[in-house]
Amino acid sequence: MTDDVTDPIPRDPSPEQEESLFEAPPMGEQERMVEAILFATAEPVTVKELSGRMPHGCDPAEALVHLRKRYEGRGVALMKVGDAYAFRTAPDLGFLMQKETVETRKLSRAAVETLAIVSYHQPVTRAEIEEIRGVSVSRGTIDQLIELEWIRFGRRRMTPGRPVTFVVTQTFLDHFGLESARDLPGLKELRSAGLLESRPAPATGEPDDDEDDDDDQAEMFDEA
Amino acid sequence: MTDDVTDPIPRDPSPEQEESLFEAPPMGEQERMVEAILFATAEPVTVKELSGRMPHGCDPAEALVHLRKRYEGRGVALMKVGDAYAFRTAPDLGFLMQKETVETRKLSRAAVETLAIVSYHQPVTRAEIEEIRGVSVSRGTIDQLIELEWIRFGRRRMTPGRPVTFVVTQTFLDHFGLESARDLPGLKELRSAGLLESRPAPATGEPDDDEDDDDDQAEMFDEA
Amino acid sequence: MSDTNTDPVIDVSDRLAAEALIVDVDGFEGPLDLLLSLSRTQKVDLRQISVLALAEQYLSFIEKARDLRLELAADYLVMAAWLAFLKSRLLLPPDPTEEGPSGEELAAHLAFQLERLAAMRDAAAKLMARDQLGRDFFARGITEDVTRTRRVTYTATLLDLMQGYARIRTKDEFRPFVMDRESVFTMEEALGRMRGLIGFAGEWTDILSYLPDGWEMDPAKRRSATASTFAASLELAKEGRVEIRQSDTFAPIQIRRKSDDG
Repeated sequence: MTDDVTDPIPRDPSPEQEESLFEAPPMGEQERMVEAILFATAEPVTVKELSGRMPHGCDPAEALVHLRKRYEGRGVALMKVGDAYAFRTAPDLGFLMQKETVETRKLSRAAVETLAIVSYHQPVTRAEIEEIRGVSVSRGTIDQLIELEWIRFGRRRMTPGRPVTFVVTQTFLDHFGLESARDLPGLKELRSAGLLESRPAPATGEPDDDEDDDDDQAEMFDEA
Repeated sequence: MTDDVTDPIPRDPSPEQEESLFEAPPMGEQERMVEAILFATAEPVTVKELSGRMPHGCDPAEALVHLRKRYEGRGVALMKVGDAYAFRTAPDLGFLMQKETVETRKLSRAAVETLAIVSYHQPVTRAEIEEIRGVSVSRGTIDQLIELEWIRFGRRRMTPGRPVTFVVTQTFLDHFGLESARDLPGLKELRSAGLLESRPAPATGEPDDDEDDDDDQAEMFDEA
Repeated sequence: MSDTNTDPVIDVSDRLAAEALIVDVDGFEGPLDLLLSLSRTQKVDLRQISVLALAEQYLSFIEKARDLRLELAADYLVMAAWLAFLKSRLLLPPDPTEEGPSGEELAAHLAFQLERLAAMRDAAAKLMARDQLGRDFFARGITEDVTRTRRVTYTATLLDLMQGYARIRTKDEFRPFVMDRESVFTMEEALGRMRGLIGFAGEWTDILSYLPDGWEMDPAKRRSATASTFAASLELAKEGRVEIRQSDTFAPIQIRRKSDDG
């Protein structure tokens, strides 16, 4: 027993040495692999998916760092979208792509505002959206945003009636070139101005969801 | 050796340059443009198309040369497809575009029975298999067993129509741990092992498999 | 003269105002939207807005709409009533005995709502002004699908194999007929064939004409088919479905359908 421990010359291969039989490819190779995988698809790919497709022992997260640097200033850029990555053409070259431009259905003012409210206030209930806009939200507006895969159902609010909430999706982030919802323009300013709060109306005495809201927003945005 | 960029002596403007109102973007920019166009276009792009989409005075052919060099040894390569260009996955990384999941399934009853008949009666024609099973044998079943490399085509039977016969393979023997198909227990043994109901075989004049089979199998295995 | 001249002028301006109002009311998304729009006329930061002035603007707007007999949605009227109440609270000195929030609190909340709505409008505009996928930046055009090859390996054990064989062989033992020769036409088959054909045989027909195609030439096949067809004829005669006759020894055997009334 003690011999084994104190023996200065390791005779048997250690578990690590055995594992190294299947050594991961060099980082340069891993970078190439990530590059190939991301080039092959139009959808953002998560680190987990990359791991699953690359040989055992690869570290796609590190390869992504190298790759991102490599594409800095190029005609295509490596973008982070939520917890996934995708190559996208550099925005300053959009003028070359008239042929590729997809005519998107023009969103109504109601839809654009609802989308903004969901993205800045998420998770947000329909009642809260209506309270902010001061009008009822038509079913079609929500449907359209869900169909575009820009918003989806979030967790139910733990308040009476357990209302559903809405949150934005990875597709939304991808579409607007956002790494995360925290990168929404002017988010910090709006927060510090208290404009993302859902204050109760003083007269009504209606039970409002504000406390929950604050919790959710804290969860969502305070992590960073 | 001086190159164009560091050349201290300004060269005379060519007639083309004088003509064009707007100077062509620097080659680095042109390379970015070609990169973005090739990345985003849904099919390979010709030099002519590139010219048409890039600002006046650009030289996409030269940009392509630079770009091709830049992508040498990368995870994607700039390939010429006919007289057009496109990015493609580096040939050595094609394996990343495949995801193999192995699923083990139990062989269907039809396949097991067909296999059993081939192993006990080889070489056997399809018509004979059908005769023994009492139902027709689907092409899929035979194909599956051939694909599994458990049966293969034997010699054609020297009877009218010269039907093909099927025999079992070495892979089959290995899989089932048999030295030869002759090691398979006969009907009597199956019966005594409780695998058959102990009912006397009807006097249909059916030859006991052993003798007949021996002949055929001799034919089959003595070759090896 | 002057009277008659001035009246139509007022009428015209009123009508124009009314038309503008119709358009405006239609263009607003509810009272809050209208309030926000009215607040812009104060040309101050929304934080320094005079809610009292705003309430008065709104109420006069609603009054005008009523004078012009415009149909106003209920929520515009609810807001008008609420703003009238707010106005009175803001104008009257606070009554300490009165319960509920003060006019200032109510005004502050309204101001907050307006500011929040304005902020969201602004945010929406900024969002839509961002570079967008498929408009300003683009995804990969030529995509390569990941081919999901699902390799299925099949397994069977020796026991499966033997049991499978045993199953077939056991089944054989219960089968009354085994088609174990290529040139055997079973009575079952003959019966099946004749049952299908006999309906048409109103006239006496040689049973040999019932032999299946391709069985007439090869002697072994012909023998088997003849025997089974004959046996099947007897079976059908026994069932009372055909009549059968032979004029002489070795003469052709003929059958015909037994007529229903016969």
